Amino acid sequence: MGKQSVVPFGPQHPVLPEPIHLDLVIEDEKVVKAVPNIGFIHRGLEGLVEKKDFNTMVYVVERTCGICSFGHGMGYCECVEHVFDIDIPRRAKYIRTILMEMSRMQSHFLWLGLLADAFGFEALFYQAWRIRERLLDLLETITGGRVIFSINKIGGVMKDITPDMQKAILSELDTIEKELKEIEGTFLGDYTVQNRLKGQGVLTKEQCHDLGCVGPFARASGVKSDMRTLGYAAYPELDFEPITSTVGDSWARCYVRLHEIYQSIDLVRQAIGKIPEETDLEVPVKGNPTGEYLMRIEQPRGEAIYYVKGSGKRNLDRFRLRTPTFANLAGLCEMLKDCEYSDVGLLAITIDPCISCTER
Amino acid sequence: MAIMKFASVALKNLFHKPVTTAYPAAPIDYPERSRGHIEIDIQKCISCGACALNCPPGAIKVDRAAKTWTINRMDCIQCGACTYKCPTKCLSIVPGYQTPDGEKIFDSYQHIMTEEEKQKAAELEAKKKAALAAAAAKKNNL
Amino acid sequence: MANIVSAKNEYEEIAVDQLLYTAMKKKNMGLRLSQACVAYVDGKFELTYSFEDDEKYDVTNVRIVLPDLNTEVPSISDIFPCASFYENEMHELFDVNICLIGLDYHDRLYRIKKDAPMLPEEARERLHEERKEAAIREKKPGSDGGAEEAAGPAAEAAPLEKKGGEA
Amino acid sequence: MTAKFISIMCYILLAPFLGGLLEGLDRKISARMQGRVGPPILQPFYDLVKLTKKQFIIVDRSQHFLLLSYMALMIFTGCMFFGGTDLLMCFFVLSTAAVFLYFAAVITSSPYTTIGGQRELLQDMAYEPALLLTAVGFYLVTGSFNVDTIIHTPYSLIAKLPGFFFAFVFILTIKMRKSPFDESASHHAHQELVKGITTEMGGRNLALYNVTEWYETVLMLGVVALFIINENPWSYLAAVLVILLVYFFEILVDNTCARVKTTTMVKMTWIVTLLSAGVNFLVLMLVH
Amino acid sequence: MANVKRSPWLLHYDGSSCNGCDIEVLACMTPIYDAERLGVENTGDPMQADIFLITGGINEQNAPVVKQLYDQMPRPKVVVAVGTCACTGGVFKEAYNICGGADTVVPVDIYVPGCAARPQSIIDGIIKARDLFQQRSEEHDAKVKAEKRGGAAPVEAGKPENTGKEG
Amino acid sequence: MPVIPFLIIFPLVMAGLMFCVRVNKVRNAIAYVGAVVIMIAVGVLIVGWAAGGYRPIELYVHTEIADKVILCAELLLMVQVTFLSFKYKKYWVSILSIVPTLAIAWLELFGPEMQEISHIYIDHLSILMCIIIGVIGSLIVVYAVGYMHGYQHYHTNIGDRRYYFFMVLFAFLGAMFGFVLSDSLLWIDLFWEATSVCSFLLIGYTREPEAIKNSFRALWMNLLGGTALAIGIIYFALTHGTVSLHDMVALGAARPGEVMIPVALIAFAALTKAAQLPFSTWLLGAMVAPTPSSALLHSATMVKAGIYILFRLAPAMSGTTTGIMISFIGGFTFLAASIMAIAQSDGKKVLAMSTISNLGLMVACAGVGRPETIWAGVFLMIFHAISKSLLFQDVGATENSIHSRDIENMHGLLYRLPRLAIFMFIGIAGMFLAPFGMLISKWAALKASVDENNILLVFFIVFGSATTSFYWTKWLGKIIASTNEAPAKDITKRNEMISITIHGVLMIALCVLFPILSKVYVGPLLREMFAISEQTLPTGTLDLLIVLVVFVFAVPFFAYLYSKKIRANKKLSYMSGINTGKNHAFTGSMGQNEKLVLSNYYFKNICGIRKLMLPSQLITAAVITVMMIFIVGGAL
Ligand code: SF4
Ligand code: SF4
Ligand code: SF4
Ligand code: SF4
Ligand code: SF4
Ligand code: SF4
Ligand code: SF4
Ligand code: SF4
Repeated sequence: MGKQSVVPFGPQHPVLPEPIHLDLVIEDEKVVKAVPNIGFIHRGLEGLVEKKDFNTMVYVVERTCGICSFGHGMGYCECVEHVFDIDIPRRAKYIRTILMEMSRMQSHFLWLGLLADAFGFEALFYQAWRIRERLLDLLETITGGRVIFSINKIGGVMKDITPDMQKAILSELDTIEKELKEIEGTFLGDYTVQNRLKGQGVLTKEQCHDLGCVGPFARASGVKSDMRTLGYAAYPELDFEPITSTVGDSWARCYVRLHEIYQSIDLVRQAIGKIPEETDLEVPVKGNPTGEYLMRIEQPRGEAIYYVKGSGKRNLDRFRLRTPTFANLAGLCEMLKDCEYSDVGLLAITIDPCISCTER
Repeated sequence: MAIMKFASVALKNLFHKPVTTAYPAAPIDYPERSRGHIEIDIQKCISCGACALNCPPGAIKVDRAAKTWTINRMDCIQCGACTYKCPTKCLSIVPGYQTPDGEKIFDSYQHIMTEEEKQKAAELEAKKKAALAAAAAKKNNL
Repeated sequence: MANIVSAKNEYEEIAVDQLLYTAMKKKNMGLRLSQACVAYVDGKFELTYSFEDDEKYDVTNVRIVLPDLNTEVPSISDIFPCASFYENEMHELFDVNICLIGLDYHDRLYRIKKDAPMLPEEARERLHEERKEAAIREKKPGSDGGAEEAAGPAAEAAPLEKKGGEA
Repeated sequence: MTAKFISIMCYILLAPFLGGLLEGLDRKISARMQGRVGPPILQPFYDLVKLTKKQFIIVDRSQHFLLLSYMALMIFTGCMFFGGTDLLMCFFVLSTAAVFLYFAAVITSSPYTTIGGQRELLQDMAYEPALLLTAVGFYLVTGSFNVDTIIHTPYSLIAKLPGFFFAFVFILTIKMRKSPFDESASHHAHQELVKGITTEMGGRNLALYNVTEWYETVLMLGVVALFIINENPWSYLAAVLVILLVYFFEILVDNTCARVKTTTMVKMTWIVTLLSAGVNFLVLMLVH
Repeated sequence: MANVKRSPWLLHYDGSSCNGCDIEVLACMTPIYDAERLGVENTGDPMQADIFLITGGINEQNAPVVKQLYDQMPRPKVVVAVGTCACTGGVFKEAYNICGGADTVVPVDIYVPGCAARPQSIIDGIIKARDLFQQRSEEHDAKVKAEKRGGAAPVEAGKPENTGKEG
Repeated sequence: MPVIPFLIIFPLVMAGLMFCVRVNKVRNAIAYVGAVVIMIAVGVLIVGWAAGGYRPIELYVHTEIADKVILCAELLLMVQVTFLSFKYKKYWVSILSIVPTLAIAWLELFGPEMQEISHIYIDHLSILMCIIIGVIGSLIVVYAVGYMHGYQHYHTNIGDRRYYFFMVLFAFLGAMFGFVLSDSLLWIDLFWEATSVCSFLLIGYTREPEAIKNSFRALWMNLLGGTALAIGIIYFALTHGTVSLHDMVALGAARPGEVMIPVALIAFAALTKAAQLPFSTWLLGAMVAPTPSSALLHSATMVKAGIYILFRLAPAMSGTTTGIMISFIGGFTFLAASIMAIAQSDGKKVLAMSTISNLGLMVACAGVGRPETIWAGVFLMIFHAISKSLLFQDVGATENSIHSRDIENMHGLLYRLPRLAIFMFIGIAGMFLAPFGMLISKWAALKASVDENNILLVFFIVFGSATTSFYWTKWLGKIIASTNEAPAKDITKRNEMISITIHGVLMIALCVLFPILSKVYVGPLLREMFAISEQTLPTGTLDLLIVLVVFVFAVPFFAYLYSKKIRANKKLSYMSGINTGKNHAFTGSMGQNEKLVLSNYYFKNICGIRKLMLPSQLITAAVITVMMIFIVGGAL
């Protein structure tokens, strides 16, 4: 046994913009033990149902997180809509789908950037975020917000995507695709990048399954599970196939997410091609929710679970949000065993940690 | 050779104009729907309080008696909930953010009553009084 | 067209002592634990464990309604390691009496000052009441040889009481 | 003698300006490579002024004197170099200066500086062979370690020492704390070590450190010039050009590489040193 | 040359935010907004920072962290609360684990509202903060000079200084 | 010069006394006196030699009686070794003693008539060795008196045989004096075997199974060398009819081909004694013995015997295949041992590895055999002797006080045991920091090996010097790191401290006076050895060095004074914002106070002894075998 150091990692740490803390025991550069600690962002969002009615909760739930804010709003709305057992207009479904996929893209670009930052590649980080700004501009044009869209409501959506906007989206997507192609090679093929990604933090399919991992993280290990297959929103009418890899290392995670961007581009194009000409964007909702439902949707980081229980009051009895990162924490702990110190931040990034929704 | 794959992009960037926007030297180009801040057409406001009730962070205070409508600019989350809930549609969310400041900014708007409104209010008041008086009388009778 | 599945989303009610067995069964069926949560409904704790099939997307929600607020719930973290986080959360937010969690943060996962913040005030009082009674009950059989059994929960309850005092 | 004196004085007085200016240029060019406008060229000096005006904070009192010693030794090394003395000796003293930096890092007993310090040592270990070999290379062709003798050759030594030159430029990446090998401090993109060895340095301590880095940069670029300069006065111009080219190359590398791991760094630098300097050495031996 | 405002270095800490504001803070550094034009550097190290950007509200667990980071920064320093959460607690202010905005633990100098605060808004905030920084630096200089003239013995506080507005 | 036999015999007498006196106090007093007398005797020797004008002196041509005594002693040693190897059932070890001894005895009694030679030879080199042995060896004896007292006090499981320990110590010194003063190879052979046996006895002092195992390893390796030496001597005697070392070297320098085989064999023997790969393990194993014996083995005696003989042979090896072999082995050992030292956290093991490594450099210098390299080698030897002795004693004393000699446990030693830490610092700095001894020696070695076009050696040196700085620097860093731990109780005895202090002062003096020493002493030594007259180091470099020394001392000193005056505000150290307040703990994941622990890097899995020792032993063994075959084949 060598000589061990016990050092903290986080909560304030420049590699991970969000506070997460690890007690690390390291030997030379090798991590022998890592105990995670969360709770620096725990706000008690689920508890807010006591104070906000189920409609206002949409605004709160959206603010679970500033990255897949749209997905959270949508997931919550769909879940409550299930409790009410209402069907929203098709156009609204398409709008949700388009925005969802655009959110996914911006989230994946964001992740690519953070990954680059974690392995010390500043220029690449900036490049990824630069492309991401294009998506944010589009999103702001559609919804009026760069980060929080506030477009979902129970029963539908509040704003339309006009034909002009659709055109703008399509033309921007072409540029984005082109620019992504330019940096794809660096992410997947550059020697120094491969040095940091290949073979790092390998998890097998079985491990992922046992640890309950979800999303691109699990798909990179060969778990072919993508909640979009469940067919909420307009996904039943679109054509896609979950992207997986069997390698299970950090490189595979990068590969899967990168290709999901292409997939999302494709899905948005399909959706814009098929969007029905309707004028109704929402259906009226009357009364208060009664009953319970457990809704699963595919967020950029994987399966998110919304569980709602109401008993006819304005305020829900219980709102529960299980986010993808929460499910992936166990996977992170597993990866951190026997990794190198320089990989701690990197491996944490590869699960695409979103601590803010994990802790709510 | 798989090293320095990024060089082509880096060199391209080097010899092209940077993408950096000129802000703060140049103004921001907001899209039409941009949710910046809440504006109120205070004269249309009837001090019903629906906005305050539905504001998720509770940034709005409505004083029915004084007919004021106050917003804590540092507390508003630009969600737009108030604009949907306002019965008279006197609230609107428009581009342009609240500039940062050293203090929390409360913007207060005073509804100036028109003659008509004054009259109405007086009538209302009178009615109320009458109702009260009636109730009191009833009580006394019992 | 995408290969859309129509997945099942079912509920299955069991008693608390069947939990470990059920979890084991689900594990053997190749399911993964996708979430676990607790709700406080009608004065009772309602635990929901969701198990999910990665291929068929079916989800089974195992529901347990605890008879008492202080009923002891076994941890399934030995069967599903990732359950630790959920259980810690249930314990910290609702003060559900879960014992022997694999990675036990002892009420310090989120380090919330308020004890069991998601629990309504009245329930919290009731829980403490029950706990006190349980502690007294456990002390008595201690003299006739049940001491060993009692040691577990008593030890478990001790830090809680201290914390309650703080709050 | 006076010429020597002048060049030493020039180094002491001008090197920080030159170093700072180069850093400013570096930041500008890097920014442009990233598609940004970037800070003003004089930014490093603004930073320096700011740092000196801040409150003096310390975690451990001794850190300051160790940093001062680090700087003094670095300047001394530079003076030795620009005074035309023994190159190998210069490098030895340089390594002593590096030891003081290490001390300044570990004396605080704080987690990130200590790990940073360990990595700094690894870096020293990685680049030292190439550094010493550079001196050996010069000795091999000129028969002297003296900078004076080395610059008074009839031709540019790079012609005979391309392998040594390559090895030196390779490790320059470490010395200038550039991307693939920026292990112990975080000059650019964020680091798992926060700021590594400089984590506990704030205000004037950091200013000291920065200025010392500038001295070091100029010294290192001086070594690059040694490969070029010969009796022909025009060679000085060529040296400046080559320096700028090397500097640009380092910036490009910095902006096109991920930070590799420490062990990879040691492996890569040693292998490159062994191969390029070794082959060059062998060829020279055979030719002699 | 006495312009310290040309070089405001940031320390960014994410309190209980939703990420939205953090990401926007990061976006400020990226090519489109490029705060480095103003000499900004995102240091991540309190010892080297001049401006403390806090996003998100304060909860039980991060309050001491924020305070410690603030204390570790050398004077003169400026605190900027970015986003509605950091200003007032925002939409979460009623949640059980939120104590309020950043000003509950450290003295906030500049409030940057917005949910999420726009990059431009954050840049505005930084510009305001660096002006304040300049002003404080001058005050600091004057104080140091006065102390020097007073010939006070070298002071070395045994324990870290207390929180408090610069004065 | 009667002082010469006195120097050899007096320690032996002392050894006898030590063995007889069983009262600790009395024996300690005698030991002190003995140590002082030895130092005085060395002084007398120097004065005598100086009076003769610093010229080489040849003495004792007719020594029939002494020869007989020597022969008897040799046989006695053989008997003892045989006895011990049978006692511990390592029968085969005795063969390595019996065969060469009998062969030498045959040569002496029945061999051909030899030329008349002087048996004692004094020159700069042997005087230098005498100073090292006399001063450092005696100081170690002084230190040992105090140390062994504590040692026996704490290690109650180890039988108190201090009389035996001191006996061996003194005997060792005697043997060493004999070794460095003799010129007759037959005498040298005896003293050689004597040092082997003495070290064997010292290592086995505790009589624990591991100690016995290690002592036998030391014994057989050294006896193997002794066998090679004996064969070399016999071969030389038979072919040239003389047993004078000087004749051999002179011959070798003039016509290397003629004495190729004996020189190679003796050099090989020196490799074993100097603990070069593949024979390094005996020195590592020697650590099981109490600290004074390590100090003695590593600094003043034993390994220095190997180096000494190599220096002597240097002119004969220069440019020959033997020289190449020796420089390769030395250079390789320098690099390999310094890499292995990185993985050690036990202070004594680091010292041991660094000894091997430094000896490697000296051996390489000797192998190259040019004036510059010998210059470098001699300085290396001086610095190494002092600093190693200092460090071993210091680590031993530190271990007594903090009950650990692990470097990790020396965190913040400067604040916990200031006295010892400062001396430790001096010792380590002397080992590698510019401009102290090691670096300037490296400078010269590098220059010479480039001149020789010895490309491998150049690479060994540059890489080895990088790895050397690594392990020393991280140790130094540990000592000075700030700590919250309370000061330890310094239980170092006065006599231990005296010895350590003298060493420290010597070390500093040496650093400062080093350029002067180079001019007035080592220069003549080289001239004597190589019959040349030039100054090896360019004067410019030496002058620069003086400036440098002053600078390196002055800068931190003034910086320190200056920094004392600054006003500064103390902050907590940065721990991601969760420092619990005193810089020694942070808030852990479970909300507990987690103690901060900081360790150096060791890379046990990359450069551990277990990983590297066997491969490097195989490589060196292969090289030695091939080269020896080449040499012998070429000469025959
Ligand atoms: S997964 Fe992350 S990005 Fe998505 S909502 Fe959660 S916190 Fe936000
Ligand atoms: S926009 Fe939202 S937060 Fe702002 S005042 Fe209206 S309801 Fe309140
Ligand atoms: S909801 Fe509209 S009318 Fe009513 S108080 Fe608010 S602003 Fe006035
Ligand atoms: S202000 Fe809004 S966007 Fe910013 S952290 Fe708070 S909730 Fe998120
Ligand atoms: S550590 Fe000290 S006390 Fe303990 S057994 Fe060893 S010698 Fe004896
Ligand atoms: S080096 Fe290893 S085998 Fe040798 S004595 Fe030490 S522990 Fe024992
Ligand atoms: S101190 Fe040395 S000899 Fe004693 S037990 Fe430890 S390793 Fe063995
Ligand atoms: S220091 Fe070592 S030898 Fe001395 S008592 Fe302690 S353990 Fe034993």
